[in-house]
Amino acid sequence: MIDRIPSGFHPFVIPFLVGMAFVLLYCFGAMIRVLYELSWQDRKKFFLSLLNPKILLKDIKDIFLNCLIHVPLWKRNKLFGYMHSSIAFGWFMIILLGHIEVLLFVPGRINLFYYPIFFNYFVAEDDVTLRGSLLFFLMDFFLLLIMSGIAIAIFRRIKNHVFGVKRMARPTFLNLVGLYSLWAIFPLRWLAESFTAHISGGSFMTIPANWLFRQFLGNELNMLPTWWAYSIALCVFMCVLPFTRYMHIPAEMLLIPMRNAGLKVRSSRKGFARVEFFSCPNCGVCIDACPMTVDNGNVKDCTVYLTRQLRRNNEERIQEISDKCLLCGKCEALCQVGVEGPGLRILERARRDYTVPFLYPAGDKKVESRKVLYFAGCMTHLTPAIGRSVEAIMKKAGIDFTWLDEQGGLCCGRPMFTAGRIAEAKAIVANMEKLILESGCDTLLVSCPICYKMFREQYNLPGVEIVNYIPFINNLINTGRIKVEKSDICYVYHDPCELGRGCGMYEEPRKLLGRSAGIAEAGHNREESICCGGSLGSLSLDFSQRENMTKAALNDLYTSNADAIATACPLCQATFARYADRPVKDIAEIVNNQIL
Amino acid sequence: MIDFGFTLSKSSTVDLNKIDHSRYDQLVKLVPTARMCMNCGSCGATCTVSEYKGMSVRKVLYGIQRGEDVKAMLSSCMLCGKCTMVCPRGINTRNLILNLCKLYD
Amino acid sequence: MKENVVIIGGGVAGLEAAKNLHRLGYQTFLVEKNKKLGGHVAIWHKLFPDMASTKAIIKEMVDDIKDVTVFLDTQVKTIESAYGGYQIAFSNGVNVHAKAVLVASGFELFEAAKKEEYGYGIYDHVITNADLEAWMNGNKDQRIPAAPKAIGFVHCVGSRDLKAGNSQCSKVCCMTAIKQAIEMKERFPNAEVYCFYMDLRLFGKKYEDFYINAQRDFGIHFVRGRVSEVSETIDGHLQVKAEDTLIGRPLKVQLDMLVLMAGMVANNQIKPIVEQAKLEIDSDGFLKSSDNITHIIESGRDGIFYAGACTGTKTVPETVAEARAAALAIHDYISGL
Amino acid sequence: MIYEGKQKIWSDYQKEIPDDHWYYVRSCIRQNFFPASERMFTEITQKVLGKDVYETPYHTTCGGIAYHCDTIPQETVMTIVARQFALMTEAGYENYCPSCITSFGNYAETLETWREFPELEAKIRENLWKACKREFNKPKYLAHSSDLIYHWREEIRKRAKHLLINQETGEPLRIVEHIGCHYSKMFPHKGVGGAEYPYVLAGMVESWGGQVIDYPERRHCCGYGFRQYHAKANRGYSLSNTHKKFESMEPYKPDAIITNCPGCPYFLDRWQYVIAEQTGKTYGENGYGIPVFTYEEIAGLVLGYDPWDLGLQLHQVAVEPLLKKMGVEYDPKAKYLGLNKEDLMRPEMPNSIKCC
Repeated sequence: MIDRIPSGFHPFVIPFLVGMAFVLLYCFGAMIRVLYELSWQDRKKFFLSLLNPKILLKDIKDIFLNCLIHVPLWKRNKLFGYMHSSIAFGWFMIILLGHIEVLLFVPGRINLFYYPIFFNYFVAEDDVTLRGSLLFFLMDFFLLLIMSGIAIAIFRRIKNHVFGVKRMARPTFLNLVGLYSLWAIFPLRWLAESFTAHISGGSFMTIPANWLFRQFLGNELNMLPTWWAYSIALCVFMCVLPFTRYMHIPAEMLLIPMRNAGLKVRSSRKGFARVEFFSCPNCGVCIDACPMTVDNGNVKDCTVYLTRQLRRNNEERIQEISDKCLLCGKCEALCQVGVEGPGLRILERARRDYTVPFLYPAGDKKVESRKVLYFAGCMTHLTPAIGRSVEAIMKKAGIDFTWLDEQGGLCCGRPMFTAGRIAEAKAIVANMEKLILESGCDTLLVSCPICYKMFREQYNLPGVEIVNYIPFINNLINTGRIKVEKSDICYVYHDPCELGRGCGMYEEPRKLLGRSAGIAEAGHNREESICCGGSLGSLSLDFSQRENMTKAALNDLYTSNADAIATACPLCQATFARYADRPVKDIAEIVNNQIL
Repeated sequence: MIDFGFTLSKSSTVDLNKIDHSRYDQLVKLVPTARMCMNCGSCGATCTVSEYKGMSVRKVLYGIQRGEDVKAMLSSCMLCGKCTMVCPRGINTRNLILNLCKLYD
Repeated sequence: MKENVVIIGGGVAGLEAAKNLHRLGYQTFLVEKNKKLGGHVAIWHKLFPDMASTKAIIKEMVDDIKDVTVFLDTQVKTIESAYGGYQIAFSNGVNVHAKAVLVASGFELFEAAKKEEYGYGIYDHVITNADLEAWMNGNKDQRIPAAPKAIGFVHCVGSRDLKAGNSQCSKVCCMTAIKQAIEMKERFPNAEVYCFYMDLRLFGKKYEDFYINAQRDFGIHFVRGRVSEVSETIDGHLQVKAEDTLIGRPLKVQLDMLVLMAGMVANNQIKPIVEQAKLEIDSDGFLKSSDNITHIIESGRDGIFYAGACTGTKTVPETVAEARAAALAIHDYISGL
Repeated sequence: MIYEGKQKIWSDYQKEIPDDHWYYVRSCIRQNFFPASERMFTEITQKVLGKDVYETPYHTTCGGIAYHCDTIPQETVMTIVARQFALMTEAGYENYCPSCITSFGNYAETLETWREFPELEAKIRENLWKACKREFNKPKYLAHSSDLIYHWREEIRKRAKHLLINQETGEPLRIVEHIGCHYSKMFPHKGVGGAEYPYVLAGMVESWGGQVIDYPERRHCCGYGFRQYHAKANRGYSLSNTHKKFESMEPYKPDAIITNCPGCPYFLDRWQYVIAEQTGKTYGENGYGIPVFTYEEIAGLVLGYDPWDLGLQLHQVAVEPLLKKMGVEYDPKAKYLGLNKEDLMRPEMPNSIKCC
């Protein structure tokens, strides 16, 4: 393998160099901006994490597994995973092998940036070696891999449902330019290498093509134009990259180390959030995940559109998208990149100015408690069976027990928090903390998962154990304080968003329900559970707009053919009961009826 | 000015021609369901805060149409959403409150 | 040919009963004091809840009784019991011996001028529900401004008003007010429309939907409080006062026109018939039925039956249903069942 | 405004007023407020029209003020009323004419109550007998003294020296008529023209050449309201009532107000001064107020009596602008001379409302 062009240069590399320079400069600038936007604590944390070998190793591993191999995608859908990893990993390998080739055969050219990319044009094959053949084989192999991925991608554009992804975000014009240029790069490279193969050599993809083309096209004439085209395609792709979803490629490489460093979103627009919304690959998984998109409604209010509008600073749409969301968290649970749809929206809501201040209305309230203080929460007052069942179970188990809010509700602050009024929510929290700490309890028992999540995440109650009623009751059974009999009614369990995705509690309720009744699973369960549609998370969704969402969630529960529906959230219960064709019960109620 | 020991007292009459409707008009644009209130009072009856501060979405919504000062009620709302749950007309009461909290100067 | 039956009143009750009695084979005589059939419905423009055209309804009903003997511009002069039936003399000189008589004399619209404080007949822009329907039917009315900016509807004018001598609810006015409010809002989209009500009595099929539409789609304002007085301002507007009972404060507003929902009151023009036929008057001034649950159409006198608003305030569908029931009851009576 | 519509209502509310032989009773407070008014009534009826109008010094209060201030029970009021009827019966009259609107309302209410509850009447007769050994016949006719002036309005017109016509422009003067609440609001059929569109004063104004103003708050109380004025703490409420009326009549630019109640002219007159002092606002032309008159004062002016003999110098709001418009000649220097031409001294002038 020898240098064919003495100067080691041809003008067709210029487009590539321009594109490459642009994209590198842009990404470097963007990174500086993001780092500048971080708080100094976060910045320090990030830089220190890069010095920590353990975290650094994890960064590399995660980038390799996520960005190149796309492991989470493989888990979700094999074809989808193959498509992405074939292109990403294949391309990575071609670049890597290109560098190896240069190093091996023309080490003097390694300082030329473009050499590995256009290697086959600049060299001539003087003799066939095993090493060279192997490299050429690998190059052709990975090119084939990529092209198979692109073939799938093209097929997917036409037939979406094959991949289990029904809907994708509508691509913008630049996204289409990026997409078509990306698709063009590899076939063009193959053509260029094929037209050059009689000089540079090649393998199973390029040599036969070279032979074939010689029969009717002639190679010499086409050689340069295809190299030009290849370079231009690269240039186009790289020039549009910052303005398209392909920005997720560099952004994710920053997102992973930042997340590993323990950074959190603190604003919906700056710093870490910026990396997050640029990391969104626009795959559209969130569209199918979103409970609002039933009957193709509200598609443009999914997280993929939030990230898109955040990139564009489209204030009106950002507000609309942020206010509509139910905050069920399913998009985040299913997101390959981990874009925090609900979190970004809450922060976005927090940017609003309220001219009427919040003044905590119940500051004078006092409670004297025995050991266990039970907090039912506002919504439970509209589904009194839950509170009464919890009370009955506690009495039967002989628990020393006091209601915090038997007569009237007191809000935990979660609805205020999700509305983005963080300081106001904190005022509620502070008052409630005082009330609970002064009550003299040592356990705070919570039956509403909305409140439970708030207590877990936002409250500081030293000396008070915060427990959800499900594990608490399970424990009562475990310790023999109550005994339950299994009924012959079969319930399908609906995972409430706040308990499942919100608190990660999936198996405990099933265990408890399974002890007192038959249990079935919905079509979508656990982290894929569909929101009941009643969520307080949404600010702007009207009652009439939620009906279809509730019905869709119910239909998914009906696929289990269960006799009744069980849940562990007063809001889910009240919402489902409105339209359900079978009883909807809270687990506490079911357990209470089955106590021996 | 002579001090007579008494002065003209303020009229309690609601003069619909003199009331500034702009806040209500803005509100119904943002929350169209606000128009559907039939003053049943379910919201006030279920309200978590009503026992402390007499809060009622009905009173807030009606009050702004009659030129009353409803800021104190708005200030006390914890957004818990019980009113939304009980409203028979499906009025998005939380959004109504949130938007009103923004519409005051 | 079978026996003679006389129907007094050519409104929807009389028309519907005449059709059915004629089909049952009776020699039916329909007397109407006016020159036109159709009663109050004929002067109306559209009927809720389907916004049906009264023209079409009355035309169909009149077409259905082509073969019935109709005396227009005619009144009952005398009625007396004779030979197991009634001998009736009409003002047109005709005498009929009828086996059965159906009183379908309907109601009278409350005379809105009696509520002096509303200024009907005194202020330039105060009209009644009937005036508005007539205007919508194409009659010119100077009292209705070309482009009103604020329109008011006063519910319960003469209804639920002991001082006006009517304790009864007229049933249809709440819905009529909402219907007319919507119709006015459709004609004058920039007008503010206010309905002053004591209670909204929207009991019928789809009535509540109308109310929701009026609020949600038309932005019609509902003020809970009875209008206490109306005055005319120097520039010809109407100043309307009421108590806003939902907020417990007096309320006033200037309007460009005011529509009074005059209610239904008992028809006093049938007093002579009532006396001659020895019929009973109920405490509300309407004719007294045998009972008010299962025998509303029976008078308690052999051979005399009632249908429609002569026994109390009724909607059109109720009236039509009673008329059919009355026709069947007469058939049963004559057949000796 | 459709005048024919009002005429129809007026025709519905006419009452029978006998042409002669009236037993006349004075008001408790009118003689202090507008001392010449009742004097002018007897002057016009007895001297000018030659009617038999009888008065007795034994007449006392009818109890109306105490009744409306909730200080005495109704039975007591009725017994007082019964005594007045006894005096009438003793004098040989059966047509009763009170000068006070509240008395008129009180008598009407008492008679209506007795009609409705005859046992109560029997009890009152017993009370009266126990108290002062008197018996009485109920009056055959009850008419307020303004009803009588209304009844004789055309006769006054025939003798008129001045009409309610602006002498400079020839236009009718714009007159606000204000009826005392107790005249017909309780029993519309007892008042001429009913309660909504009373005709008693409007008839006089029309007959004497003026034009009646119908303004939105015409039904509103003058603001007296007994309790509302008598307790100082409530006086702001009384004042606000009057203020509301003036705000409502202001756009019509009234030349004068005519009233038929003891309290109304007083409050409409004096509160104009208080409103002016408190808000700086006056409702008449050129910083003056709107002059307020009793119907007897207007009748006296129409018949050509000297304004100072009519006691018009006792008004707070200057009457001179109206006198000028009507073409009534008067001596400004004589304004503050007493009956014996003694100088009563010019009162202190207010700051905010123009007076003469």
